[in-house]
This record gives sequence, C-alpha cells and structure tokens, in this order.
Amino acid sequence: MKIGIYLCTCEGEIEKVIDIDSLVKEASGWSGITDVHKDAFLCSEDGIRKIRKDVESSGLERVLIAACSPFFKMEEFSDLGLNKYLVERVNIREQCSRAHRNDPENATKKTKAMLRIFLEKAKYSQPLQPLQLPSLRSALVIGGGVAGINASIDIAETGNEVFLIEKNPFLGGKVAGFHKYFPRMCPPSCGLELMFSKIKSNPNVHVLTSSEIDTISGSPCNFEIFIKTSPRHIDMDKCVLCGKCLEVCPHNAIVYPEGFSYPCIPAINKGLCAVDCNKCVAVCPVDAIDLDEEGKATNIKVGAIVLATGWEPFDPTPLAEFGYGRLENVVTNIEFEKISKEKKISFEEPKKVAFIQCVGSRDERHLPYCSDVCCMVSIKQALFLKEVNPDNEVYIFYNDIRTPGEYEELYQKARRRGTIFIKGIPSELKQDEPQKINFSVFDTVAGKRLDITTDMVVLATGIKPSQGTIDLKEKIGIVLNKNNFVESHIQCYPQDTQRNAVFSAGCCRAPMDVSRSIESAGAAAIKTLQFFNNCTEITPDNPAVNILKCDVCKRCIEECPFKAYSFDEKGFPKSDIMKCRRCGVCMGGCPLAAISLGGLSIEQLSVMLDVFDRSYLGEDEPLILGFLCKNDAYRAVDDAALKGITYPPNFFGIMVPCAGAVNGAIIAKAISTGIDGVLIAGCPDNQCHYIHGSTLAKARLTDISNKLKEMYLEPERVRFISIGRDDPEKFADSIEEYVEELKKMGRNPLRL
Amino acid sequence: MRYAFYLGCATPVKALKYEISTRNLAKILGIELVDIPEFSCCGFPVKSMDSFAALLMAARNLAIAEEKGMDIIGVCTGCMAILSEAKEYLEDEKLRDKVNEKLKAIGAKEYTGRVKVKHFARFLYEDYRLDRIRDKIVTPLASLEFGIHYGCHYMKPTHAHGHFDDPSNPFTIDGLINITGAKTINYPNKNLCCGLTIMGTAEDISFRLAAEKLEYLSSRGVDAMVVACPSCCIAYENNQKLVGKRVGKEFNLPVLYFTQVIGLAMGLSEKDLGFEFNRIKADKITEKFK
Amino acid sequence: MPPYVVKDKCDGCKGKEEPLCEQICIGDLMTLDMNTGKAYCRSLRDCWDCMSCTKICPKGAIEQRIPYQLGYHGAKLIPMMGTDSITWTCVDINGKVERFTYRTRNKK
Amino acid sequence: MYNEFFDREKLKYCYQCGKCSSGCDINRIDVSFQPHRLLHLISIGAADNLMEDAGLWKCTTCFTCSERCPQGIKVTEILWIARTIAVKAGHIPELLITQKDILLRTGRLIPMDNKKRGKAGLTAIQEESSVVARIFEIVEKEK
Repeated sequence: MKIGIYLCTCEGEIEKVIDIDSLVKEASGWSGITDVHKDAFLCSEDGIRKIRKDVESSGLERVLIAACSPFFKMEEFSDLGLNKYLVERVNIREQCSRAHRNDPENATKKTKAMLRIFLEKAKYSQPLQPLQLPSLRSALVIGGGVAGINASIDIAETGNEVFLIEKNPFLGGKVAGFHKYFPRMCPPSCGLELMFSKIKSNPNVHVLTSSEIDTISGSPCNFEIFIKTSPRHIDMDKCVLCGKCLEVCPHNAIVYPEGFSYPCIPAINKGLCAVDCNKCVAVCPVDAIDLDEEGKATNIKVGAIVLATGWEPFDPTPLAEFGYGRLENVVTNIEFEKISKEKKISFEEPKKVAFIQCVGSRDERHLPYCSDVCCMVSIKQALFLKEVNPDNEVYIFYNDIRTPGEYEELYQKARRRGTIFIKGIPSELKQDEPQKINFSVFDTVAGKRLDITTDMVVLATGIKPSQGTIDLKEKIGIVLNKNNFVESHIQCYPQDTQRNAVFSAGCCRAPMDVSRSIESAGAAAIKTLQFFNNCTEITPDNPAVNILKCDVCKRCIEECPFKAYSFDEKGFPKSDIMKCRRCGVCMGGCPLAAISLGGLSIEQLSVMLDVFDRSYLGEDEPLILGFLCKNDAYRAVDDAALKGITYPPNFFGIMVPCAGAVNGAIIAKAISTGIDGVLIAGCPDNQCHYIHGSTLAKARLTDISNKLKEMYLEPERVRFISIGRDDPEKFADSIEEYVEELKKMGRNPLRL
Repeated sequence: MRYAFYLGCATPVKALKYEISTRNLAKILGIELVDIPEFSCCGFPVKSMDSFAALLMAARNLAIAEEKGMDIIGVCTGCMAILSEAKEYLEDEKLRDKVNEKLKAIGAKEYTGRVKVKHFARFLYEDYRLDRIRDKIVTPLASLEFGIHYGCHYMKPTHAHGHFDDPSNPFTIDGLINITGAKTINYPNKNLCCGLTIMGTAEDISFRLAAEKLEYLSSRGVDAMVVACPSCCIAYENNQKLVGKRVGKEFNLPVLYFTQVIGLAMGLSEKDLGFEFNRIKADKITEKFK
Repeated sequence: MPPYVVKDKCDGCKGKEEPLCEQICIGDLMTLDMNTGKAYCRSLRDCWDCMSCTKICPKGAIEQRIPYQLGYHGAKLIPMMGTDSITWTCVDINGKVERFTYRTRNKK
Repeated sequence: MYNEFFDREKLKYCYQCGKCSSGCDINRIDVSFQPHRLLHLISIGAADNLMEDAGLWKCTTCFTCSERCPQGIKVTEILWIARTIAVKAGHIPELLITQKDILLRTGRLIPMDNKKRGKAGLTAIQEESSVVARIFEIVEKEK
C-alpha cells in the first residue's frame, strides 16, 4: 500500500514546539510509507497542488495530513484527487503543538505516537461513494388549518406536488370559526378565501378532506402513505347548495359549509342519521345524495411530510372553582368568539364583562406552559366590547400580561379605551342571583380585596396539542415533548422534527398565533424544498452491520435515537440511509461489536489500539485515551488550544460522532492492553445532539466500571465527563485531575 | 366488615351524640367498628409545634391499625386529613425508613403503607354504597331541608384524600342525605370554613366566619345544619349563642350530625341517636318522625 | 456452579424475545422471564460452566463462580471481552488475584 | 427536621398571581392576612418579622389556597412550617402552651371525661399518657 504523510509546520508555528524533521526521518522508516513530506503551508494552493501531484504520479492510496484540527480547512483538503474517506487528518496543531507548548519534548513524542496510530487507521479505511437517491418531489401536508394550507400553497407554488389531508369535511381549521384575527382585526374569511382560491387554481395541490392517515411506510425521499377517506354522501359535482337537505334533516346530521368554506359542499355525518330516514335523499333536487356511499382508501407516494396537526382548546371543567358548565354566563374565549361573531348576545346594552387569564395555562396540573395567545385574545375581545359600546365595562384579571413585540400597541390601546387591568386571579366564581356572576379577588398591586359582580365571565383558556398529533406519534415515529408538542431543536432547527424529512408547521410544535403559524408554515415549506434539493447526493457513511457477527439481539433497533433500523430481507438489522443521522449510537451499543460507521469502524479503532505505544512518555507516566464527541468535547479541546490552555500530554484524544458511539469492547481492549484510563467526553446533560447518546454512554461506562471492580481493578479507570463546547477550562482541569488520580492509582497492572 | 374505629380527641368528650349515633348506625348497617385503646391523638395540634413529631404520632396510629390488620374508619375530618396526609408523606421510602426507626424506639410496630384511612361518610358513600343504604330506609324524611357543612378537612387536601370529592362543589354527603328523602340546598358559602381551629388565636375572625354561615342558613330557613366533624359542630352549635352575641343576633339553628339524620330515616330512636345531647333542640324534626 | 444473573444489571437485551445469553448457551439453559423481563437459568444442574453467557452479556450481569473441582468455593473467574482479546481475572480462595490477557480468534 | 417537609424548591415556583389570597376567607375578613405575601417574603428571605407576626396564627388551615394554586404549591403546608419556625424562635401563642401541656399529660388534646361517658352509656376510654411525651422526647433528642 502506498501511503503519503504530509506534515505541516503551519508557517513555523508547529515547528516551534515539535521537532518535525526528526519525525520526518523516523516516519520514512515505517513500513508502507512511500513519501514523508514537510511543508510550511500545506493548505495553500501550492501545498494542495503538491499533494494532488503526488497522488497522481506516485499513485498514493492513502494520505495522512498532519496539521490543524479537521474542523479547519475542510474544503481545501476534501478534494486531493483521492476518495475523501481515504484522507486521514491528524490534529497535531491543536492537540500537540498548541496544547503542550511548554513541553516540546513530550509534544514531539505524542505527535509520533499519534502519527503511528492514525497511519494504522488509514490503512484500514475504505473508499466510499456518495449515493444518488433523488427524492420524490411531492409532499404530504397533514392538517388543513391555516398552517397546513399555507405550507401546501408554498410548496405547490414552487412547482412541487402536494397532498393536503384534513380529517374534517372542510379546510380552515379552528380559525375559520373565529370572529376576527389580531393584530389587524380582519375576519378570517378574508384571508382564507384568498388561500382557498390559490388552492383551487393550483393543479399541484390535491385536497383530501374527511381523510386520515392509515399507515406510513417507506423512508425519507420515498414514503408510501395509505389514506382512509370517510364518505361525504354528497356528490361534489352535482350539489347546487340549495340548502334543502339542511332544512329537512331531523337529526342535525348535515354539516353545512359556511359561505367561504372549501370545499363548499355539505357533508352528511351518518353517525347521527336514523335508519331509513332518507328525508334528505327525497328532497334533493339534483339527486346528489348517496347515503350508501362507502369510504375510500388512497395510496400516495411522497418525498417528505409536513405536520400541521394544530391544537385543541383546553377544557376548563376540571378547574371546578370557575364553575364552567355549572354557572350561567361563564364562557371560554373560544365560545366568546362565536358569541361575538354570531351576535348571540348583544353588547349594545352596556354590560360588565370580566376576563380571567391563565385558566389552565401556566398551571402545573393542566398546561404547564404559557399558551402564548390568550393575553392577545382577551385584549382583542376587550377591544371588540369597547367598540360595540364604549360603556361596556371590561375587566381583565391577569398574572402577567404578555404582549411581545408590537403587540404592545394593542395592549396600550385596550388600556386607553378604558379596559381595567387587575393583577390578581379570582379564586372562586359564584352566582348569587341569576345571570350575574360575583366573585372576590385580591388585587396584589393595590394590596386590596375587590368584590365584583359581572354579567359575564370569559375564561381565557389556552392551547393544548391536538389528539391528531398524539395519534400520529406512533405512525410516523416522531418524538413529542413532555407536553405532547412536537419535539425539535428549538433554537437552530425549529421546523425539523427528530425524524428526517418530517417537518412541523403551526401549533403542533408550540402554541402560536395566526401570524406565527403562517410564518412557521413558510419555514416548513422551505425546509421541504431544501430536502428535495439536497438529497440528490447522500453521504454513504451510515453504519453497516457485519452479518457474520450479528446475533440479531435487536439492541440497535431499540437504542437508535431516530428509529432508523429495520430488518433486511435476510432478517438482519439494517439502518435506513435516509433516516440515519450517523451518530453511531448503534455502533457503541452492539454487544458483539458488529456495527461500524462508514468513516470509523470497530476494526480501525481496534488496530489503532494495537499499534499504540503505551510508553511514549515513559514507563511510569499514566496514559489516558479519550473519546471526544464531535459536537462538543472535540470542539472544546480545539478551543483550549486556541485560548492557550495547556494540559498534560498524557491525554490522547480520538474524535467520535457521539459519546454513545464508543463500544464497550473497545474500552475493554484498551484497559486490558494496558491503557491506564479511558475517558469519554460527551455533551452536557440534555444537550446531546442525538437525543440520548450521552445518557447511553454513561450507562455503558457504569457497566464497565462495575466489571473493573469485580476484577479488583480501580473502577475509576473509566470515566465520563460532560464538556460544553465553550468550556475548555473544565476540560483541561478534568484532565489534570485525572492524571493526578491515575498517578495515585499507579500503573495499570495489565500493562505489559 | 371490621374496621378500626378512630374516635380522635374531641368526639368521645365533646360529641357524644356523634359517637352514639355512629355506633348505632354502624350496628344496623352491619359494620363492625372495633375500638382500639392504643390510639392516641392524630398529631394535628402538634403540627404547629413540630412537623416531624406530628408525623410520628400519625404514623404510630397507622402502624397500630396495620398491626391489627384493619383499615381505619374515623368520624373527625381533621384526624382523617392528618392521617391521610401522613400516609402520603410516608409513600417516600426514605422518610418511611426514618419514621420506622423512631417508631421502633418508642416501642411501636413498623408501618409499611398498607392501611387505608376513610371518614365514615366517605366510607358509606364509596364502599357501603348508596343503594344498600336506601334499602334500609324506613321513614323517608321527605319534608325536611338541610344545609350541609362538609368541613374543610373532609376532602382537602384532595391529593391526600385521593380526590374523592370536589372541594369546589362537594357532593358525597349531599348524596347520603338525599338518599333519606330529605332535600339539601346548594348555598353560596357552602365551602366556608367553620373557623374553630383559630378560636384560641384569633377569636374574632373565628366567630365571624361561623356567624356568616349561621346567618345565611337561618335566613334560608333550613330545618337544620348537617355536619360531619365534631370541631365544626362545636363552632356552630356549642358556640352558637356566643357567636350570636358577637354579631348582635339570636340564632336558633339546630346542628345535626349526618349519622343522626340517616339514623332517623332508618327508624332509630331519639335516644339511640343521642338527640338528648343536642344543645339546640331539634324537637321540630324529631316530633315529625316519631 | 451455575450462572447467577444480577437482576439490577440485566436489561433482558431490550429486544424482549431472545436475549444474547439464550442464543449463545449451548445447553439452551438461559431464557427470559417474561414477567420480569430478566434472564435466568432454567436448569441450574445442567450447566457446564462454559461461561459463554458471562462473556457475551453486554451488561456484565452474569456472574459465575469456579466449580469446586477447579478452585474451591469462593474462587471466581471473570472474563472481559475486547474486540479481539479476552482478559481473565482469577480470584482464588485466598483472594489472590491473577489476570491473563489472550488474543482471541475473533476478527477485529 | 422541618426541611423534609419544607418544599423550598417549590416555593420558588410562586409567580404571585394572588389566587391564594383571592380565595382566602380569612383575607376577606382581615385583609392583613395575605398568603401570597407570606410566600413572597419567605422566598426572598425577608420573613424575620413574619415569625413574630400574629397573622401566622390566623390561618384556619382550610387548604383552599393549596387546592387552587396553579403552581401546585402546598401553601397551607408552608404556613404550618412557618409556624414551627416561629415556635422554635419562641413566639408561641398561649393556647399552644396549654395544648402541649395537656397532650404531654394525657396523650390527647381534650382530657377524657369517663364519668360523662358512663352516664351516656358509653364505655370508658383510658388515656394513653406516655406516648406523646415519648415522641417529643425522641424529637428533642434528635436536635
């Protein structure tokens, strides 16, 4: 095998500490080395050109770049005329010359040991070819509320096919029933009508109402979805919307559309029908009703899925002290929308109305979160009351009024129009005389108790995740958070769920108002388009199962954070290249060490340990082998070098994608071949990029530590630490501490 | 049906009619209430002095019932709340171990958490069940109307009591009284506290609390107030004259225990129900059903 | 001396069907208790002390004492499996500890 | 000892909505008694005066505040603990001294009157005098 080693002096910086020339001399003598080259500026155009020329002329099969951290100059070293998986980066700048700047002798020794093991690793690397796996350019949008409709329009108008499914007979969701939207106070019909006309005119959108997901199979880029559609019992083409069926139906079974609904055709809820009633069939002038119509099953294929399963209003009945359902004129804010829209109660005669905020929200026993919209909703409704008649007396009882950003303007407006805001929540509502509600409240600002009698109390109930979201949890395999909203990396990738090619829009992710729902729908649509474009080329480094070793214990299937594993045709586990996120948690957990990641196999780690010079610092110096998680710990170690923090050269770090990727057999081999301490450094608690990688790593280390105890070895020889990427000090301190401890423990008795 | 009968401190001295009527009612319902002489104070008064001592006292009583192999039925809502709360605290194993260690030191048995604690009214509603009581009614009390005072500790704290009744809109004792044919009213200050616990420290507030309910029920003209706790009865009956004097009114509202009302409907005699000990005579009621 | 499963450590191999010890046992003695989800040896006297289950257990949950013919009561033999190595720890009846590391024929 | 009961962590959850005071009947009669204020003062560590405050002894422990607290804070329980702290600091109401005395003497809050019971046809009950005394002894020793 022809191997070239390129040592960079980083314009003399590395050479200031490390004796590069002696290393060049030494390495030239190693077997299989074709060329060892020293360069002052390897990442320069000249440097790259030199490597490319060598690869071409001498036919190098592996290239070792001993220079800076692999997180620098990724672009420059990615195309050397050699498959990029055959190029090995050895981080001698951050981990040797900078980290041990005060100890040149040992830094050189460590560099040599490092070169030796990464050389061995390179010998066992495999070339990998990127896969071409174009996605179907079609998406499924689940939920026909304002978020789902907007996501569909955005995806369709960029030329992709969209299937929009909705479990109710009409699109529009909850907002269709509202009186007005804030902050501009326009009626929902206005916005929805425009959206419906866009849907109608766009051939890319396929709307399936009265439909629900039956099953989902396949994987990202190519999902296969079975949809169940319940019968509408009314022929969409024939119906002329005369309304006669509605008039004759004795059972309230006709679901009649509002003026702007889509599709604007009634539906019959056969569950409410009486057998052999048939009154509607008889009266229909165009013969559009077919009560025997059966449900349909549809089968579609899509590349990506957008969840827009929305929300449900919180039911305040469990808060019995507010007497909802027991006292007259105690209504929820949703009911108040209806009252104001349909003018069921006239507010032209001045009335006294009290709003109670945070009913159910910010309540440990019900909705522990802030429902985001209720403050604005109550302010909107207060403004409505003041608009109908300025003499309406409006009270808002609140914990904290939350009107972020420009919504503050409406809050100010409500105050100026004479809404009375009182900080204090009433504890019990009573009805001393009919139609009146009286209660007493402690005004915590005034330090006084107020006794109040009103004509109506509106409970500002909050937003709770819809049952639809929960039902889909198993079908799609999405992860929900403790409140049953869709879990996501809320800061950086809010629209991504924890499954590839499944995105979320609107209230299924968190409580939000109409404008933010539409925003998030746009973001989800963009993510979908990005996915369509990006997945034409897929990195092939997903884990592979060695079926000669695999015993089908199914641990990988259980532990995979992304549920990427299923059985192949031979009955062995296989990771789905599209669902997998390359964390290696399966590789770390396999009891038979049968799983290897594309760029870092068990075999490579094993041979690295074979050639590792255990006494590179001398016989009595303890040796720590560290596995550093890519997202946090490795960055922190790089950061230490940058900030000039030093640590003992006894530590030796290898990058792994996640702390959970380190297999127990590797640790066992390390300990049993004389390494004094094994350290796994992962993300701080609950910040693991792969959900439970560091938790699993901790549990596995505990098992090994127990085993060491049984073997009468010190259980502290293996250890887990959490390092944030911005916490290099903690890293350096723990290494120093660990070296001291190991010195006290003495040499690993298994070292030969 | 054998149960450890937890009388508490107030009932056997201050509420003899409650004890007599409960024992006789239990007899005709076929419930055996076993007296346990070892029971001590539940710990309620100690809770203001030392929480751990209070917990130990409650745990000791629970351990005694457990040793005898019987669940506890009590008549004082305060005692039941304290024992139920202690049960909830002692679900924590660490605390339980610690308490058991101390129990051992005073020569009591270990508490493991098996024993159940129920107020007699809750027991009748939940376990004995209304239909079985209905079968035993001989003289329906159709013409009577009562205002029920539950007593705060009867169902609160709800987590300790297992959420068996709704504190904002209680219904269990109403159910028991309605089964006798008598009417019960829903009134605005139904959930008001009797105030007895602060009689010694804030007498004025205590009396004003009691007065509010007495005033309302008197004005509504109910036949009597029905209670389920000796303390509440002391606040409303024993103190009725004092309370009246404080607010410048004269009350004459009979206060009955729920056991007396149910017993009356089951044909028990006035003597068996301890009516002689009623300070505000309920002759109007008893005469009707002689 | 038959294998002893440490209940706290055993996780039933998560798959809930056939744990690794059941697959590896040549005598078909190890199996899963469906009620507890933990492995156990269903016929203690048939065990040959081959220690396959001890070696393969990913949680280190199976303990084995050396049969009396070899080391008398109290003596212990603990294996630790690396990728291509095994380390045996022997503890004899006097508490003397010896360790041996061997290469195995496992592919790396 | 009270630390085991005193859910200090939970206390920090209070966001001063005032629902406890709104529903408190004592507050209705005597506005100086404000549970939400008590929680606030304890949580910011300014409760020194409170321990001397007679307001502490106005609560009937009716649990309404605990039931309705949206943050699930056991307000009554906290008040009870505050009382024990006040007692330790020596602010003991007359009544409590008497009650403790009777408890230590008889094991009951109200001394038994077996003569009265006999007249009513009820069996006599013996006082378990030593139990409470022993419990207090053990708890004192612990300190």
